Amino acid sequence: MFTVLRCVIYRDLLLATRRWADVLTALVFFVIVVSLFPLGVGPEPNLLRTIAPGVIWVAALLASMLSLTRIFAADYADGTLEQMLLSTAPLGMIVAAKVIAHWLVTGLLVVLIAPLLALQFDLPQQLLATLTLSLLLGTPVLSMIGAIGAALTLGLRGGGALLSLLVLPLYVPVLIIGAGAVDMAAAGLGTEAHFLLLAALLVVAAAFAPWAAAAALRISAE
Amino acid sequence: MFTVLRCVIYRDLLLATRRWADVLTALVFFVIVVSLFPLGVGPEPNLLRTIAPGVIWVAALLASMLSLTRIFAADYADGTLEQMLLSTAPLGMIVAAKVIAHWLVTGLLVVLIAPLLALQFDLPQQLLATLTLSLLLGTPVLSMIGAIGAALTLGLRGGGALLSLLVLPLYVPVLIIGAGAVDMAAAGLGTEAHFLLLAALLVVAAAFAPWAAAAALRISAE
Amino acid sequence: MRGRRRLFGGLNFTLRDGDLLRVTGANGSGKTSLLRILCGLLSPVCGMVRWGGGDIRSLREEYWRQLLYIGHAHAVKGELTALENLLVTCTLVGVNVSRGQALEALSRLGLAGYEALPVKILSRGQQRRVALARLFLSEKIPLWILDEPFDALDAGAVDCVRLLIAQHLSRGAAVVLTTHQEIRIDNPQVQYINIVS
Amino acid sequence: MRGRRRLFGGLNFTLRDGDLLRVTGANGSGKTSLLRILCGLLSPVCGMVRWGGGDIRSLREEYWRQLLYIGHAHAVKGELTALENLLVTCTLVGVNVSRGQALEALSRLGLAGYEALPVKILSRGQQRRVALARLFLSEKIPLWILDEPFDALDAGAVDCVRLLIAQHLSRGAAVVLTTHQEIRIDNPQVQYINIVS
Amino acid sequence: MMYVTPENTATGQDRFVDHSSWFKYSSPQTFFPLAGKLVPWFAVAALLLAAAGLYIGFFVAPTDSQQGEAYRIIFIHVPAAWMSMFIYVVMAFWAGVGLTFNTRLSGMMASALAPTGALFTFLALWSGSLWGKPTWGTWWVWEARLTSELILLFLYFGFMALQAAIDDPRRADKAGAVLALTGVINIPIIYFSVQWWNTLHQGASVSLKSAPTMAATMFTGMLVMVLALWMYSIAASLMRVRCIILERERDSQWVAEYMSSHK
Amino acid sequence: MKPRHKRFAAIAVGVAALGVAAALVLSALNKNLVFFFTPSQVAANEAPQLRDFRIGGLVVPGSLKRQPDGLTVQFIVTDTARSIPVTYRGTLPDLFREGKGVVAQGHLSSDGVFQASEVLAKHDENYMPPEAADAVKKAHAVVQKTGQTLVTDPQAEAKR
Ligand code: HEM
Ligand SMILES: Nc1ncnc2c1ncn2[C@@H]1O[C@H](COP(=O)(O)OP(=O)(O)OP(=O)(O)O)[C@@H](O)[C@H]1O
Ligand SMILES: Nc1ncnc2c1ncn2[C@@H]1O[C@H](COP(=O)(O)OP(=O)(O)OP(=O)(O)O)[C@@H](O)[C@H]1O
Ligand SMILES: [Mg+2]
Ligand SMILES: [Mg+2]
Repeated sequence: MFTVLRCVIYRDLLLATRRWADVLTALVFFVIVVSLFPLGVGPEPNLLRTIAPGVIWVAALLASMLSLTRIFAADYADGTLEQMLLSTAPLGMIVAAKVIAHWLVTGLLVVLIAPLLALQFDLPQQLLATLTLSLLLGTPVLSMIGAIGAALTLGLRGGGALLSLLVLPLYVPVLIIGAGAVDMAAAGLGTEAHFLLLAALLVVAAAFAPWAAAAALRISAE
Repeated sequence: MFTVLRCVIYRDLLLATRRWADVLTALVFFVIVVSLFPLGVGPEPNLLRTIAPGVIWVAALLASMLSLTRIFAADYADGTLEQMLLSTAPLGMIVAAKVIAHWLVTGLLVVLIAPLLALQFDLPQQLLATLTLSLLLGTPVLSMIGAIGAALTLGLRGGGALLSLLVLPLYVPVLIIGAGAVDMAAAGLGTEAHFLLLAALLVVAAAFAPWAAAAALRISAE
Repeated sequence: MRGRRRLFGGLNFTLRDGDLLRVTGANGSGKTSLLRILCGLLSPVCGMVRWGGGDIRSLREEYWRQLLYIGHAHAVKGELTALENLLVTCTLVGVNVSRGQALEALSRLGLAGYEALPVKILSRGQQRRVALARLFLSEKIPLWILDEPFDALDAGAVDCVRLLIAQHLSRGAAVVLTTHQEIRIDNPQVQYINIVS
Repeated sequence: MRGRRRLFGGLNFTLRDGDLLRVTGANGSGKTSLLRILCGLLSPVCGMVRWGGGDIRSLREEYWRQLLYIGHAHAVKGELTALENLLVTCTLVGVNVSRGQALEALSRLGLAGYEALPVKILSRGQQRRVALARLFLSEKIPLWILDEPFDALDAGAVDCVRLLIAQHLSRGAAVVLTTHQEIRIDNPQVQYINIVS
Repeated sequence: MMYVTPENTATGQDRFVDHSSWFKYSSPQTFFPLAGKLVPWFAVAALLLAAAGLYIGFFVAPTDSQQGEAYRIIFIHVPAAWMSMFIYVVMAFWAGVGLTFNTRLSGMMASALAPTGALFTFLALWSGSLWGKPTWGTWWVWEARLTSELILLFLYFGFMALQAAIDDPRRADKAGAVLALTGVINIPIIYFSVQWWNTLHQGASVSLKSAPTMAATMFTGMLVMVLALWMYSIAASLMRVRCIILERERDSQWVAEYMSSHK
Repeated sequence: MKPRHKRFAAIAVGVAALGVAAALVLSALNKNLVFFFTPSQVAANEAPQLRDFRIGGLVVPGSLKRQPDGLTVQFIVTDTARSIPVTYRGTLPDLFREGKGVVAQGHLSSDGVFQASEVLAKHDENYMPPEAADAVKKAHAVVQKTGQTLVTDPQAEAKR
């Protein structure tokens, strides 16, 4: 069972190295969104500092949502998904493996690069840790939720819009709590409450999302 | 020759109605990006009013870029592109038709909905016209530039990242001029200079971009 | 039942060890749909599929352990090499194979020298061969379900796969397949289902 | 020449009106590549393709007006109906057809009743038929290049397409095709090219 | 050995049909006429209760000491808000039943409930912000209660859009069920938000543990309106489920007979 | 593993996850996760220093003063323990009353006065006719009562 988990993670990472440009898409997108804002909004430092956590979190959310749209698409098109459905390992496990691999090549990179981009907004040093930690807890939740949406809209042409409609309501709390944590820190206040809530979301998502997505996949692949 | 032009526009619009969800993706994406900002940045009205033109222009740019990634992809995958290459009509014409159809179902909708979203940011009435006009002139330019990028990166797995890198340098001037026009109007200054520049960009793009994209397609399809 | 049309009904058959079932029918008659129902990928509107006494919908993993399915879309990734494809797909469905076995299987299907190439630059027939190489590694699996296995193969490869199926049948396994080509498979226990729409 | 491997060289042939050229060869020998070169979709590393005296690379639209190519990927959109697909593709390549003609073509390939369904829910063979219906509307085009036209078709459809090709040849047009199946096409002027890799 | 049979011997849809009279109504064919008989009763009850509730609310109930007349929106707002949450729970329940027992009718019930739920969610949001302007001084703030209720609206929209996007009704039901069950997590968040966080929205006036902190006539008016909306919801969803049944079973014998007898 | 064991394990994992999540949420609720801050919190330096925030409390009866320009108002907000003076320029919501709840957004200037940019009224969950309200007023000290229900102390809430 865990052989399959390892095999799927390995395979997806391998594919990611072969299609490195595809992997970079999410990251490049994230960098672009964040960097365009100073251009669009104007260079006033105070303004930029205030909107920085919001902009970075929104960009991370968008990057996650966009890259997730296609998490099962390739496997569906070439028939690999059918083989996964017929695997002897539980489908939830396979889905979890795919989500983990996906997060490693997109979410993690976003989390790592976020502090660098934040510097561009002149965000004070001590907030960088808070920002990174909030993203580190939040982005896996986004990946899990997104996987359910992607599974539900699989094969529906232009599932993209539908996917957004389905997952956004569930994304919004993560965004509010995550960006809120940084705002609190910027105001010099404690952030434990926010982090505890993010952790709670992570636990619930990790325990249930793979199974929900697995159920959705069986339905979509009919 | 114009039969082919009409036929391609008709076909792409027809496909758009069949995959209406796909069309909505760009629009929904635009709405989402714009609407998430108040959530991420916080609800302070003055702040929101200042960042509104920047946010809306950046969102329009992203929506255009994302939907363009796939402008030739489906035709490439199912062999229609080969037939286009073998068509008796000039390829540049066909490309122009595809770009026009694409702009009608994404760019135009974005332009139409932008004033509504701007209200959410409490943008003063008189700026709405400036914003809409700047988008109306700017988004077709974005579509044209994007088409060249999409043609160049066609078939390269994960052309997405590459595409972004290729087209962004060309997008940035449009963004700066477009958002700048609204900023000028907000400051109570004249905006003719900005609009003239946008119009100039549009003329150049319309004259040359389809042929550049056509040449790129012949190379990518080998 | 696909959409609002009833494709077939009243099918009733039993497949014993060593049986070959050939599903025939015109384009669009529902062969692929039937095969997917037999796998449990599609749920029939009414009727049921039983395997060794249990309903396959409750057996699930139990049943899939004893099943190999290769469809029109054959689960081959263009970016991976032929060897990687084979190893990964086998592990994924729960069959353990070694590198050596996999290389052997590829070369028996005439892909020696192509193992380390990304599959996307192979020709269509070669890609199909990569998918079919799984058959060499699935000798222990008692039920094979193959949707148009000979599609896009040249005459040599068709022969090779044909022999392999005959061998598998003689080992006492069951095989279900569809094909539009007239390819003889030597086997005493053949059943035919012809779907007429 | 694909990648670093030389597939074939020293080919030299002339196709006259009414000629049928069958390209054969094992999987991966380069048939598809050759056909794409003949169309001008791929440029050969050395050598050239001439049509009626001119190099096809300078003739371009002139040449394509006289050419019909149907490849592995057959330019059929899943979201459009069979009829829309046919009409649009014909207009796109520059052939004017009326609705009636298109309907007629579809029904001659056994798709009567399926014209208004989105193609994505059709079976694989039915999708292939939608693509091939173009042949019925291209009787005036003097050169057909077909890559595995019989792929996924059932016996009835194969017959129908076979006859159509024979007719076209007898009208004095030229046809180039590849296929792994042994399908006889009655024609006096057959040329074979066997690519050995 | 593999056996393929055309009958559902042990399991399958509608497996309860012959076994128990109670489950008889889980078959669309038997449920259809029953629903038809029930609809008028619920519709009439809804009308009467709504008339009574509005009368009490606008003519009998006294003015509020703090808010004056503006508080009367309560007779719309609170019942709508309660129904919006309750209908979601019921919808998720039916969806879950459909997913586990593979009964067709449950999925139809779920899809029949969604539009009513969305309507009430919208009504709660709309009446709430209408009420917010005179009382709080703003139409909208991003606080926990309001945001989570807005999310509920989008969950309803998502459910309906997903079902609309899938052509095969069986698949649509199942996919919708997964989404509905995922979204249930939002309901306790809406309900307890005013306790968990200090919000601008007021706390509970009515709870099971203590007496309502509002005058008796006001409370009665509210309860009557709640009952009216219950009746309305039942009538509306039964009517909608009848349409769905007709639509989905339009190829079957009994629908053909029904249609020809109701020309 | 038999299917029964598998199902049992799955349920156990699910329940455990819910438990952990509930524990995390509950401990989060003991921390400050707020729409507004009370004057006591502000006094204890728990409110943001550098940026805008909201304060909530009761308007001290008799503290409301209007400036001659007719738009600027000053009043004092209290949670019965601490109070903060507030100035605001703009129209007040209809339900703004002395002795009633209020939520104001703005920042604390260096002289300890809260400069509000927006003022919202927050009322309690009691609905009663005016006569009844009078009766209650006679019976209780109103400030005491509304103060309790209005300015909710998160810790007390969590225990409830
Ligand atoms: C857009 C704004 C609003 C939304 C989305 C909203 C939402 C809700 C919801 C979901 C409930 C039901 C939950 C429960 O019973 O605890 C509710 C109850 C209630 N709301 Fe609102 N509300 C809004 C504005 C208002 C306003 C402005 C007022 C009064 C000034 C108000 C007064 C009440 C009352 C009295 C209840 C009943 C509480 C109870 O007794 O349990 N709401 N609201
Ligand atoms: N999702 C769907 N919705 C509605 N009808 C469908 C769907 N999928 C397939 N069909 C219909 O079911 C019929 C049978 O399709 P199937 O793919 O099983 O045929 P087949 O016998 O495998 O044909 P072929 O030989 O062409 O592969 C076709 O007519 C097709 O139109
Ligand atoms: N882009 C490419 N780069 C490198 N090599 C390629 C590329 N495309 C094809 N090839 C190689 O060219 C050879 C010929 O491919 P082609 O598709 O022409 O074969 P084919 O004769 O049509 O085979 P089949 O019968 O399987 O369709 C194959 O061995 C393939 O590996
Ligand atoms: Mg088939
Ligand atoms: Mg080929």
